[in-house]
Order: sequence, then structure tokens, then C-alpha cells
Amino acid sequence: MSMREVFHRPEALADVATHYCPGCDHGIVHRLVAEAIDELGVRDSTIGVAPVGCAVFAYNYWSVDMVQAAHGRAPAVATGIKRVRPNDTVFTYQGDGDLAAIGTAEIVHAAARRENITVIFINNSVYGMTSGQMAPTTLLGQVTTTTPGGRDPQRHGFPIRVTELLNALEGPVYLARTAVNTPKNLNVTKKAIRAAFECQIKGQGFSLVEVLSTCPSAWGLNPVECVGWLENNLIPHYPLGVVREPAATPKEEVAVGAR
Amino acid sequence: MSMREVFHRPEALADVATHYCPGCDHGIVHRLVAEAIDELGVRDSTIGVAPVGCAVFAYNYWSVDMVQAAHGRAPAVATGIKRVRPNDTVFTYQGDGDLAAIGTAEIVHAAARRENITVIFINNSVYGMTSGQMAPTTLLGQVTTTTPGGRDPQRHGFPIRVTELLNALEGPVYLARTAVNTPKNLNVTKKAIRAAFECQIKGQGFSLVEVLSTCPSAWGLNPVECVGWLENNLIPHYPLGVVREPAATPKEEVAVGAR
Amino acid sequence: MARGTVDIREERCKGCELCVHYCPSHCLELSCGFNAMGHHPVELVKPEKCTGCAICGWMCPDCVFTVYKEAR
Amino acid sequence: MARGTVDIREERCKGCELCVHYCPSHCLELSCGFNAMGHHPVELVKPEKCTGCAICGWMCPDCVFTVYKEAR
Amino acid sequence: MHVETIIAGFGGQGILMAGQLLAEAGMLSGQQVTWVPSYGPEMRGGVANCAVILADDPIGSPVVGEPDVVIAMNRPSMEKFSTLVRPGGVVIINSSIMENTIERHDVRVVEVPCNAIADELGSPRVATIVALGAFLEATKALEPSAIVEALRHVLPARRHNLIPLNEQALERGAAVARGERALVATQG
Amino acid sequence: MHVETIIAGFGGQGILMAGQLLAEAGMLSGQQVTWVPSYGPEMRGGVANCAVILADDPIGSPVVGEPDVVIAMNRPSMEKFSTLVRPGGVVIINSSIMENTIERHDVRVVEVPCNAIADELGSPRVATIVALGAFLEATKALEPSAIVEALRHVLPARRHNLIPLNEQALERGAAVARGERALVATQG
Amino acid sequence: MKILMEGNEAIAEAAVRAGCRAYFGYPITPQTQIIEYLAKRMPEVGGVVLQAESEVASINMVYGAAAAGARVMTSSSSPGISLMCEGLSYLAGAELPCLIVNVMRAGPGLGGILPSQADYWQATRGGGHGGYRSLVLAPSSVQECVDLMKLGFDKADEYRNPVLILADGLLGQMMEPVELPELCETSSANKPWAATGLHGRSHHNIINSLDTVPERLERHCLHLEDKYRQIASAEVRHETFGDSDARVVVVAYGTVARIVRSAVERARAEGMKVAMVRPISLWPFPSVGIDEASKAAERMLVVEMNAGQMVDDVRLAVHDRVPVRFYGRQGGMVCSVREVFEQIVALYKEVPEYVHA
Amino acid sequence: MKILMEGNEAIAEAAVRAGCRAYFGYPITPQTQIIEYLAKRMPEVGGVVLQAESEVASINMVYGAAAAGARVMTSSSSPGISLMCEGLSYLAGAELPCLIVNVMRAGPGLGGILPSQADYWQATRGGGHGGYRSLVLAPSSVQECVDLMKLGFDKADEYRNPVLILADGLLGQMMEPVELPELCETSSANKPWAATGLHGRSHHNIINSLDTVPERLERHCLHLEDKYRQIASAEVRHETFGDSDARVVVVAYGTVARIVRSAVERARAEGMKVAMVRPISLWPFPSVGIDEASKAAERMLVVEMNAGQMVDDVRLAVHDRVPVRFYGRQGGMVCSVREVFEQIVALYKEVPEYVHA
Ligand SMILES: Cc1ncc(C[n+]2csc(CCOP(=O)(O)OP(=O)(O)O)c2C)c(N)n1
Ligand SMILES: Cc1ncc(C[n+]2csc(CCOP(=O)(O)OP(=O)(O)O)c2C)c(N)n1
Ligand code: SF4
Ligand code: SF4
Ligand code: SF4
Ligand code: SF4
Ligand code: SF4
Ligand code: SF4
Ligand SMILES: [Mg+2]
Ligand SMILES: [Mg+2]
Repeated sequence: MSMREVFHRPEALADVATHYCPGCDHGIVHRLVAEAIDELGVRDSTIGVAPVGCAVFAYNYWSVDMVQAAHGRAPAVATGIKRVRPNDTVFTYQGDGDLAAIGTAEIVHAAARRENITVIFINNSVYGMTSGQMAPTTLLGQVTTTTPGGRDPQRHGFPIRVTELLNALEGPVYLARTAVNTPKNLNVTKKAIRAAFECQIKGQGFSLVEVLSTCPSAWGLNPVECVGWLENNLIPHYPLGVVREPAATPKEEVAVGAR
Repeated sequence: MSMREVFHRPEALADVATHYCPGCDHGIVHRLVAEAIDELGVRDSTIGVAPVGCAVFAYNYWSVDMVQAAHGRAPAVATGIKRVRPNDTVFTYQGDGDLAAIGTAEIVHAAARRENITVIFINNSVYGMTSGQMAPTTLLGQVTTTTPGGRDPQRHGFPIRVTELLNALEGPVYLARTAVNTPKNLNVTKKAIRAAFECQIKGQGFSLVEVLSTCPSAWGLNPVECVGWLENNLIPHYPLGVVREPAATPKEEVAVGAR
Repeated sequence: MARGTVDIREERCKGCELCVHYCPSHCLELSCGFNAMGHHPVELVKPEKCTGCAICGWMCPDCVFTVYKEAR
Repeated sequence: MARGTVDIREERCKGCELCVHYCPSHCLELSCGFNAMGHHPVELVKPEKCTGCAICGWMCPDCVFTVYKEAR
Repeated sequence: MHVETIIAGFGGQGILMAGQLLAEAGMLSGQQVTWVPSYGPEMRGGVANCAVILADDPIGSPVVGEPDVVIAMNRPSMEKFSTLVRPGGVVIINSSIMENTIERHDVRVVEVPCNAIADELGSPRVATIVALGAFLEATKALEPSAIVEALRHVLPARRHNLIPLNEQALERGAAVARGERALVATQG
Repeated sequence: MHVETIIAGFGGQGILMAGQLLAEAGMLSGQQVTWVPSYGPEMRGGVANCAVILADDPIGSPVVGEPDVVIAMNRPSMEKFSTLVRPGGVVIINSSIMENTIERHDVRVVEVPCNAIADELGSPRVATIVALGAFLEATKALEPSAIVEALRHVLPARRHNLIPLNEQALERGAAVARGERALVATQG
Repeated sequence: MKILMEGNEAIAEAAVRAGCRAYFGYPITPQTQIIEYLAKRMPEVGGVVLQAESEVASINMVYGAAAAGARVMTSSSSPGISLMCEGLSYLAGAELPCLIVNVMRAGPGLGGILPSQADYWQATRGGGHGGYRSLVLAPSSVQECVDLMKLGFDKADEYRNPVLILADGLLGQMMEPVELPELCETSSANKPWAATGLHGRSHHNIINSLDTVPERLERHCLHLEDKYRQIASAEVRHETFGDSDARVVVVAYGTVARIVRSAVERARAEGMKVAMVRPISLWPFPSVGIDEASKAAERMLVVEMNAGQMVDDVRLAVHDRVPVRFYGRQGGMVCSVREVFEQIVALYKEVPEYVHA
Repeated sequence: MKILMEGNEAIAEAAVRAGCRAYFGYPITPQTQIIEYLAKRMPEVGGVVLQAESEVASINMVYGAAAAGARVMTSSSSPGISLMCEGLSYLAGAELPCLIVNVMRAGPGLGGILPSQADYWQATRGGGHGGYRSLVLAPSSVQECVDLMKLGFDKADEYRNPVLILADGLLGQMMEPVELPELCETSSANKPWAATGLHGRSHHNIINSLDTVPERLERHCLHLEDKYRQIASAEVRHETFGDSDARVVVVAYGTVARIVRSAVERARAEGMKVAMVRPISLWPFPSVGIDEASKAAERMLVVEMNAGQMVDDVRLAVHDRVPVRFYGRQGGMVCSVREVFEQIVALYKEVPEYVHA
């Protein structure tokens, strides 16, 4: 009886070991991005932007041209690339500290500009790279090294729902929040990432997929426990789903009388 | 027959001439802020933060302690003040370039933190101070010195509705958009500003009043024409109203299980 | 007889005409003269029509007016 | 007979156990040995139960698996 | 030749444009030129001024501290800049809107009723061009035709119909500086 | 006295803590001490090491380039750091998980079955403390009681119940270095 | 043919002619005219001009466009440049060519909008962290603004390094006749290192400044040092004027150098032996040129619109052999020819064997 | 009683004991332990600790708190400090006292997380625009970190000026025994200029760095210059060690100075006449001290973890009289005692009349 290969490493995923901690979702999402690139046939014309965060070394992990951006500035860097190479496919891959803290202005404005780029946003509710400080997405009550008594809204403020925040803008064309906690959700995530890239390839404009992710190291749980924590805590606070699609995107308004 | 004084300069408005262009709404809003301070009896314990923009000299215009902030950073500066003087009343006064462009991260995070400060936000759809460049709030089709052919969504992106954007956060407690184009709207604005300060005084948290304003110089219209332009163009795009009130503010959530 | 009146701080007026535009009784106009800032300051040209409604005061960006109303 | 099988790139495995957790047929387990990175790599301990469903491949953060399924 | 000029007045009087015309004309006449806008604190206020240098040799400092000529289109400018003119220099004042109150006797003051003449010509906006005409006559720094040529470069084609008006304004200003002796006071 | 030590091993072996105990004990014994964590590229990886100096005089460089003693808790550490020890120095190796492959003959190698002893004591986590016991015996740098004292400072009160276990671990390590000659190889 | 142009607009037009097809910036006085001009001009040549949300975003957009092989620039004024410091360090670290124009205004802080040269240290000693270098060019006329733009872009590409044009507010807003070069186009094709998408290439290009292996990062730093040494030996530019046996030598750059030149001319006309050196490249600094020009000097004078930032570089250039004095104005004040002349006279008189010609 | 503490934690505890009750910062390796420590510690003393959304926000929160009269600090590492450059210039311009800790890592760009001293220029020559100055203190032991924190806060208040603590990553993460001072409290009452709300005061206080009248802004700049001159004469700190008639003098600061000290001790043990000077204040620079220590010197050696940023300051200090050599490591590499010793030997041998003792 012969066997056929039904799953293998995508071509756009460079064949090197990653530095991620065991069980970290970054690895899964990397592969999904690579699969989307392969399936859409754009590996030859894709330029990726790596953030500062655990994914900083992502420049080694995709076999496409890569640019490492300053902390939080990936959307600006991607804008610079896309504006001078409008026919190439440009994406950023950013964590929640990178995108939702220091990089708030850059992501909001890239979205408001309907900049024709794709953003893969890894929300693991902490700063993984610097080993576990509060992120803008940290849940109330969640213990981190900078919220040793748990995040307290009085002192540390409220978690930010990035997808909903950007949904308050006219600019974005595709916005979705997903997770990779089950094979089913993983497939939804894969479709969302593909849809986001498609938006860009069709010239429709700004797309972002927020992936709720685990951080075994900073959460202090083993990878399997992390899945449960994510399901019991992150998903309830950050509802999954597509919140903006090209069809539902506000049309360009009629121009006002100049001055 | 004797006359009684029914209108006079508020005490919190320093008795000096302003540098604003003739007919500029900044002057009106300055007075309304001063009236709120007087009426609430907090002149003695108020600290204001001036932006970079036409209102940069506002430090001379209110007779309260004032701090001049770097471009866009007034919410961070106000946070620094408020955290070390929690019993004083702290407000920022910012333009749309200052607050919605360079200062995006600072305003979003002050709001997300429910920082107990009051923000008066002057949206005149342009950079007045630097004489008329595009702002994040510039309408599609609007001509500015950096959008000489009118703002084009393809190249310059879409105008940002700040009040609605912040309303997508849990943090803010009071959010309103008003205008001073009619005596009636002026009264609404006055009430909104007062309500915003009251929020802070009661310790409820972040409040912001966006005031749609004219810029005769950059709009290239005389002050009276400006009122019409504002009514025909700005108000339709930026609907007036209170969008968040203390009563309707999301309550603090139940804390999640720590790690 | 006028039901109200206004004090005008001419030297602060920038001649923007907003008060002229908003005064419901049409009793304000710009004067021909200049003030020290080089503007044509506003004048109460029809004092008898002033109602002391204070709208001029509210709408003036430069706090030029003090408004008085008939006491009853 | 097994309806599928997997190739395991042991040296890339970080022993996170996610595949073990997700494999619907419970045919994976960590081995006792160490790989070069110091982790206990996963093993196909019940090859006969493997259906080639590829779930292990999907859920593995380190792309350790190649999955084969019976061809029909 | 080396003439350093300051042109000063209110915001709306076309001060910067007049200076620019002068510089453009100088350049077209083969001279070295520089034009520097006001660097006073009054930038955002109602006052405007610019410094123009016309010279045969390359220009060192473009900043004018002791002008040879001042064109003062309003009172504050007259008061401020007349004190800076070098001894023997020229001050052209817009006598339509102020009296000559210059107390120095070591400079030549040319009083030109710029606004009156401009109004006569039917265009209040050319008042500063009238003063420019007087300037050319008083200094001989350039031919008036150079200014006309400059206008042709500076104005967009659809505005070239304004050139004759400006020519008239230059000539009327020159006439005051040249002929109408009654209006020219040489002091000291 | 001046002893420079590098303690190295895997991430979870309590390497940094052992170094910190040593430094703390040195300080409590009135010595000058410094403790510097690893500055290798492997910071985020599975390897950890720290450098501890105990000295009578104020310490200049806290960076240890040529250690007097190395405690190597795993193979990569043994391979890397045994080459740096100064001639005449001591290398303590965790013989439970590796063979002694050190080829130098100018250093004293003390083989201590740290994991085996720790397991015997019922607590795999004290393996590095066992090595520390051997270190104290081999170098006489400090009294074991100083380490116990240090534990009292470093451990939170609710963990003081662990002190006797650690004391035992120290003693067992010392015993290996001292008495069980079979396990001690002096080479060269 | 010469045309009369404002400095800011000349800078903008020169960029376009030098083949720059991408501009990212944020308005700030006194250089907003650059983006305003380009907002009209860039579309005519098919280029990109984008008003960013901030200077931080601008410099990172520049980073992206440079990474993708474009000839790209930004411009700002002092406070805006401070916000670019992190980005500048990244550009230098990742070896990306680009051009940054700083039309300086008075500081510190918000300061004022009038001309200044108070960012000399920031420009020549970093600003950002990590001790990188940018080639810093300081024009002193509108024509030189035009000329140095082309040179700057070319050198940026040649060395894969950021180049800074350091102009003062005076230069940005004054008008002078300029001769503009021909319009030229450049392409990313001769930047094989750029992240342009594979398009058939087999290895993926990586633009990056990170290295966690210290031995490797040190090698990278040494490579940068080497490059800086090369620049330092090949790219020094300066201009000397006056007596070769001058007893007083004045050093000044930018618009101030023109004022100084007028003062030096006056002093020489009065018979004093005086010379001036005008650094055109501020880094690399023309130390040798200054040293040579002051072989006979008994006093040096540095004139700047700041509190004396170039003084140390001049002291080093002359090996602290000749006393170096300073004259400066600050806060937007511009020194006059008379002031500088008086300084020269005073110094000349200080010289012991002073003889008036 | 001494306790064993990590540098970062010692810095944090020392801040609390010095009366600092407000900290605003953003995590970055190798100094994140400062905010982590304070997140626990500040609430115990009723202080404020806030993790800001960025370094830009942090420094502007510091600006606000300092404006309101608080004893306030932030900390970061190299790239984060670059983002604070605008804010630093504002703080200096508005004369606000505060303390900034930079635990330097390797650059430029993202660089690495290992120790470095490559921000010397940035610290001593601005970083931000406008040519302001900060008092820069460089500790070389954990104990000195503690001591300089208190001194730094006091001097910041005394001069109404930012003070920078320039530490390297080694210092931040190493442990040493420290003696901690008593806990003290400070109040804004002795800052009558602060924006604390009127509370009965009749005039309103304004915190500001803007002035559009150049004459007035120039006066402000001159006032700042005056203050800097005062600091320069009163606040120089350094330490000298070794032979007063040394033929080779080594200059180094921070942790490197400890390595150098070991090397110098070794050289002296071998009979060479060697000394070292350790600048404690990097600005003001201990020029006089260095000059004095090198009266008999024939060679100077500067050792840093960068490409030689202090060299020019040393050349200026000795009036370029003695050849100044450099030895440095970069990218996170730390020089060893042996390396420095060999450098000293080589220089000693260069001296013509070299006689081995
Ligand atoms: C300007 C700057 N500030 C701070 C840092 C330090 N830093 C590196 S990664 C990081 C946070 C990363 O968190 P996140 O974006 O959530 O990514 P994760 O590691 O969780 O995937 C920080 C603060 C830096 N490198 N640069
Ligand atoms: C860091 C920095 N960037 C840019 C500027 C220049 N600048 C001053 S005001 C301003 C825009 C002001 O516009 P807005 O906030 O809308 O205020 P308005 O003048 O319209 O009231 C800009 C860009 C600056 N001072 N600092
Ligand atoms: S620290 Fe967290 S996010 Fe980073 S690699 Fe480890 S598990 Fe993943
Ligand atoms: S420029 Fe516009 S906003 Fe500024 S003062 Fe003038 S009218 Fe008001
Ligand atoms: S008070 Fe009313 S009626 Fe009187 S002038 Fe003012 S607006 Fe007119
Ligand atoms: S509204 Fe005020 S400033 Fe405007 S014209 Fe009337 S009085 Fe004058
Ligand atoms: S293919 Fe399916 S059944 Fe086979 S090992 Fe993988 S998950 Fe288990
Ligand atoms: S999921 Fe991958 S890395 Fe984790 S244990 Fe399984 S094979 Fe190994
Ligand atoms: Mg994260
Ligand atoms: Mg505005």
C-alpha cells in the first residue's frame, strides 16, 4: 500500500531550527504564514518585516527577503517598502508589546491610511522577549513581572482590544481575530491569514490578523496547560471572529468642496 | 434703570491678548475651559498642559499653573503630573495634529489606562501652526498645502474620528464631540467641558471633549465663512454628541485567575 | 429704551465679525478706525436694540465684551 | 494496518508535547532520550494507530513532522 | 555695485513678493542676489520684512544689518528700520499712511504716497510696487524693465495681463522720486 | 586570598543561585565578593553560568577570564571552561551525567556524582549544592557553615526547612572531595 | 540657466533631480516647504511623497524604503531630528543609504523657529546610541544645498550609510539664484543587498542590525569602523580663504561662514593678515586643512550660532597649539559682519607682536 | 550592614532611599529588573511606578512629574535612550530636575543585549538637539551605583537639570555587597518654581522651553551656559590610582575601569610606572585631573567598550601633548585584564628611554 505525503514543511519556511521556547505558538503561526505565501505563489515577490520581540529573529525563518524593524515601527517600515515596491507583497509580524504599546501610532496610522500591507499580530498578553512584563493586552488580574499583584485597572489601566480598536477606523479592509488552540481554529487562522494576503494582492488595502497565542515561558505553564489558560481567559476577553471584510469596508466618501 | 453684569471674562482666563488669528475658535474654547474651572472652583488646584500647535502659548492664557509639552506628548506629561499630584485637576489642550498624528500612542494609552485627566481636543482638520498641512482629521478632498489636489484616500488615507476610535477602548469614562458654531452648540460644549472636568474631580477617570473648530487662516476663508464650511463639511463627517458617559462606562472586569 | 448694553474692549478686538454675525439684534458693526493691533474694532452701532442677550460675549474668541442686562 | 504514518525530525523536536496532546489516536509520546538540543524528542509509539490525519503536523510549532496517508 | 535693501510693512502689502521681484530682476540683469525673509519674532504677526542684496561680486553675508536703502511701508517699519540705514543711505516711506518722523539728518528720505497712487491706478495691491519704482529711481540699482522682465518670470501666464498695471506703478513711483520735487525731502 | 570561580551548567540546575550563595557566604564571612552572570550569546538558551570572585582585597575586574576553579555541571560547560582554568587550578565535574574528558594535566579534576548524590538525598534540585560542597572542601575558600548562613539570608523564612537538606548536600559533596579517594583523580 | 529659489525648495528640487523618488516626512518650521514642494513635484516624476504621522514614523519609513533599495530621504528640524535618533542608529547599523536634511532651529527643547547651528554635536557625534557615524555636509548657499544633495545621495549609496545635510533656518528660507542639474533616475538594480523580493534570486536578503553573538557583532562594528575610516580619509571637504600666513584664522560653516567671510574681507582690506576655513563636511572634520591654514596663526576664532560646539574639533585640529576663541549667538540671533569683524580685531590685537599694516 | 545586590536592583533601591517616589519606564534588556523591582517596592513607600507605552511616553511622563515638583526618574538601555532624545532636550530647556539611568548595551541599531559603553558621545554631547548638557555620572561598582543615585538626584535638584547615570550592562546585572543609605523623603515644597497648582500662590508658574523672541531665548541660552559652567567647575569627579610619575597613564570608566585597575596593578607589580585615572563624572570631564596625572606621562591609553569615544576628551585634557592610544572591545565583548596589561606593556616599551625596573 502506498502512502502519499499529506503534510510537509512549506517552502517559504526556511529550513532552520527556531529559537522559540518549546510549545510556543510563534512557531505554528510562522508555518501558517509560510503556507499562505506558498499557496498564493508570492514567495518570489514577498518582503517580510520582523519586529522586536521574540519574533525578532523571524528574519531567519522565512525564505523571503526580510527587514528587521525597530521596536513597534514595523508598520512604518512596511509602508516605506510598499510605497516604493507597490507590486510586491509586504507583511509585518508583530507581538502585542511591539504593536499595541510602543507601536500604537504606527499601526493606527497604517490602518487609517488603508496602507496595502498585511499585519500578522501575535497577542500573547505579555512581553515574551524581555521575559514576562505586562503588555497592553494583559488581562485584568493577570500576574506579570511588572504587575506582581495582578493587573489592576486603577494603576495599570485596561487591556486593549486591538482588532476592535482598528475597526473604529475607516481604513482597514480586513480584520480578524483567531487562535491556534485547536486544529479547527488553526484552520480558521490559516484561512484568515490567506484572506489577509489576498486583500493585499488584490490591491484592496490594509489587513490584519490577530492571533491569540501562548507564551509558556512567561505564563509559567507548560505548553499544554497554556492551551487551557488561553481558552479560559484570553478567548473570553478577546472574542474570535472576522470583524471587517472587504465587502463591508466603508467606501471612499464623496470629496468635500475644497477649502 | 440699573443694569447687572451678565457676561464677563472668567477669572481663570488670564487678562492678556492672545496671538490667535482673528475669528479663530481657539479663543472661544479657551474661555469655555476657564469658565468650567471657575465654576467648579478648582482654579487653585488646576494644572494645565499646553501642546505644540497654535495653542502652544496657552501657557500664558490661563491663570493656572501650566506646563508646555512636546508635540503630541501632552497626555504623557499630564499623566506624569496627575500621578504625582492625584488631588489636583489636570487637563491637556491639544490640536488634531498634536493629538491624532504624532501623539496617537499617548492619547490611546492615557485613555486605555483610564488616566484621571481631562483632554480638550481642538479638531480644526488642519495643522494651523505650521500653516495648513494635512492633519489626520483632514476630510477627503480637502485641499491643504500637503494635499494640493485634495486629500486622496489612496495616497493620504482616511480621516480619523478620534472620539469614535477612543470609544472602542474600555478605558475612557466621558467622550463627547461638540462644536461652537452656534450659541446653542457653544452651550452644549460648555456643558461637555464641565462634565469632563467633573468626571475627573469625582475620580471617575479619563474624559475627552473633541471640539470641531475653525481655522480661518489655513482654510483660506473669513471667520464667518468658516462657520458655514464647518457646518457643511466637518459636522457631517464628525457627528456631534456625547458617546460615552460615566454611567455607560464598562465596569472593571472580574479578575482572571492569575497565571 | 435698551434692555441691555455691552462694554467693548476695543484694543482686544480683532475685527473678525463673528459677534456682528451672531448678534440677534444686529446692533454691532466694525468701525472704520484701527486699533493698536491694526484691526477695525467692533462698535455698538444700535445701542437701543441691544437686549443684553450676551451672545456677542459668548461668540467672541477674544473676550472683548462685558455684557449688562436690565435688572428687574 | 496503519492508515498513515509520520516522519519525525527528532533533532528539531523541543519536547513540548503539543502533538502528544492533540493526536486523536494517542500514538505519540516523548522518548526518554535527549536530542542535541537537550530535549526529549517525540516518538511514534503506536504506529499502527496512526491515521495520517496530520493534526500532529499542524499543531507542532517546530515543523517536526512529515505526514503520510494511505493512498487510495 | 553692492546695494543692501530692507523692505518692510504689514502682512498683506506684498512685501515679500516685492523683495522677490527685486531679487529676480537683479538676477536677470546678471547681478548676484540674495533674498532673506524676516527673522524677527513677529513672524506670525502682522509685520513682514525681507532683505535683498544686489551686487556685482559674490555675496558674503546675506543678512542685512546696516541697509543702504529701506523701503518702509508702514509706521512700525519706518521707526524700526530708519535707525539702521547707513549714513548717506536712502529711506523710502509710504507717505499715504504716515508722516515722516525720521529724526536723522544723514539719510535721504523719499516720501512716496504709495497707497494714494495705487488707489488712483485702481489697484490698492500695487502700493509696494510704487515704492519699488521710487527705489529704482533713487538708487539706479536696476532698470525698471528688469522688474517687468522679472514679473514675466514670477507671475503665472494667466496673470500677465497685470504687467502693464505694474509698469505704471513703477513709473509713478519713479516719477515721485525723480520729478515731483515737492514730495522729496533731502535732509542734512 | 583571591579565588575566581566559574559555575556553569544547564538552565534548570540552579547555577546562578549556587553562585549567588557562594557570593553571599563570602560576604557574610567578611570577604570581598562579586557575582557576574553569563554574558555569552546563549543567554536565552539552555546554558547558564556565572563568575564569582572571593577575595581579601577589593576586587578589580569582576570578569573572570582565567578561573582558579570551574564547577562544570554538564558536558558543554566542562568542554568550554576546563580549557580556561589557570594551571594548577581545580575543575569540579558532575560525573553523574558525563565522563571526564579533560585532557589537561596541569589542573586538578574532582569528579563528583552530583546528580546521583542529590537523588540519594531525595532532591534532584540540590545537585549543584553537592558540587558546591566539593568546591569548599577542595579550595578551603569558605567554611560550609558560611553557606548555611547564606541560605538563611537568601531563602524566604517559609523555606528554611530546606536548610538541613542543603547542609547534607554540602557535606556529601565535601566528603567526595575529601575522603572518597576513588572518585578523585589528580592528574599531572 | 539660473533660477531664483528658496533654500528649502531648492533642496526639494535637487533631491528630485538627484533621482530621489521617495520622501517621507512630517511638517516642522522652518523646513515645511520641502514637503509642501514635493507634494506637488513628486507625482510629476512618479515618485512617492508621504506625510507620516510623526518623525519617528518618517525615519522608519525611510528605513523601509532604503531597505528596499530606493533612493530616499526625509527632512526635519531640530526637535524632529531628535525623534529620529533611534532610527538613525538603526540605519547606520543596518548600513542603509539615505539622506536626512536638518534645517536647524534654536533649542534646546521647543526653543524657537529661528536659525541655529546648535545641533552640531548631535549631527557629528551621533544623537542615537551605539557610536555610529553619518557623513555630515553643511552647505552655505542655496547653490551648495543643491550640489550637496546630489553628492549626499551618491555618497550614501557608495558607503551604504546615512548622510546628513545640516542646514540652518536662514539657508532654508533665503532665496538665491541656482543652477539646477539635469533630472536623473536611479534604480535599485545596483543594490544587490536590498530587500526587493527574491524575483528569482536564490538566497533571501536580510536587512538587520541585530546580532546576539558578541564576536560577530564586534566584527560588524569593526567593519563599520573601517568604513568610517575610509570615509574619513576620502570625504573631507572644506574651503579656505584669505592669507596663507594669516595670524588669525577663523573657522565657520553654513550661513555663518558667509558672514565671517565678509568680516574677513573687511579685516584684510584694513591690512590684517586673516584667513578663514569653512568646513563643508562637518564629519569627517577637515582637521588637516585647518591645521595647515593655521601654520602661522597665533589665534583661532570659531564662530557659530550656538554656544561653541565646534571649538573642541578645532582645538584638536591644531593640536591645541594655538589658542582657540569662540564667538557665538544663540536663540535665533544671527551674528553680524560687524560683530565678527570686531572679534577679529580684538584677537589680532592680542597677538603680542601686533603691527597694524 | 552590607547586602548582596544586583546592580539594577541596587539602582532601584537606591532611588527609593534617595527619596524618589515616581518612576516611569519601559522594559528593555539589560535593565528591566529596575522596573520589575520597583513594581514591588514603590507601593511600599507610597510611590508611583508606571510602565509607560514607550520610552517616548516615559520621558514625557518624567517631564510632567518633574514639572510638578516630584523627585522622578526613568531608566532604559541604549535604543530606548535614543527615543528619549527629544524629551531630554525639553527637560534641559525647561530646566527640570530628573534622573535618567542608561544601562548601555551594544549598538548601533538593535545591536545586542550585552554590555557596552558606546553611548558616551550621546550622553556627553547631547543626543537631543540644541546643545544642552546633562551631568553624566559613571559608576564602576554596585556600591557606587547606589552612591551616585543619591548624588544624582540631589544635583539634579540643585541645578534644575537632568542627570544621567551611565552604567554598562555588566554593572546592571552583576552582584556585589552594598551598604544602603537610610530611606529619605523629599518634598516639592522647596521647588517654588514647580507647577503644583496655585494653592494660594498669586502668580501662575509656567514650565516651558519655548521663546519666540530671539533676544529672550538667547538670554535663556546664556543662562543655561552659565549654569553649565558652574556645573563644570563644581561637579568634576574622578579617581586616580598608581604612580604619580607614571610614564603610561590609562583612562577608563565604568566596569572597564576595574579591569584596567587590575591590569595596572599587575604592571606596577612588574615594576612599571603606570597610573590610571577613572572619570566618575563624564560630563563635566576631569580634564585637569587627567592632565595632572600625566605630567610625567609619555603615553596615554584609553580603554573603552566602544570604538574610542573618550579619546578626544583625553587628547584635549592633555592638550595633545602626549600621544593618546586606544584599546577597545565592541559588540558586547568585554576586554580582559590580560589584554589591557599587554597594551600597557607595549606602550611602555614604545617609550624611548624605556628601562625595565
Ligand atoms: C526601543 C526599544 N524598547 C524596548 C526594547 C526591549 N524589548 C524587546 S522585545 C520587547 C517586548 C516584546 O513583546 P511583544 O511585542 O509582546 O513580543 P513577544 O516577545 O511577546 O512575542 C521589548 C520591550 C527594545 N528592544 N527597543
Ligand atoms: C517634534 C515636532 N514635530 C513637528 C513640530 C512642528 N509643529 C508645530 S505645531 C504642528 C502642528 C499643529 O497642528 P495641530 O495640532 O492641529 O494644532 P493647530 O495649530 O491646528 O491648533 C507641527 C507639526 C514640532 N514643533 N515638533
Ligand atoms: S518567551 Fe514566550 S513568546 Fe517568547 S519564545 Fe518563549 S514562549 Fe514564545
Ligand atoms: S492658524 Fe488657524 S488655528 Fe492657528 S490661530 Fe490661526 S486660525 Fe487659529
Ligand atoms: S448682548 Fe446680544 S443684543 Fe446686545 S450686542 Fe451682544 S449679541 Fe447683540
Ligand atoms: S467677535 Fe470679538 S474679536 Fe471678533 S469682531 Fe467681535 S469683538 Fe471683535
Ligand atoms: S498523523 Fe494524526 S494520528 Fe498520526 S501521529 Fe499525527 S496526529 Fe496522530
Ligand atoms: S509538537 Fe513538535 S516540538 Fe512539540 S513535542 Fe511534538 S514534535 Fe516535538
Ligand atoms: Mg507578546
Ligand atoms: Mg489642527
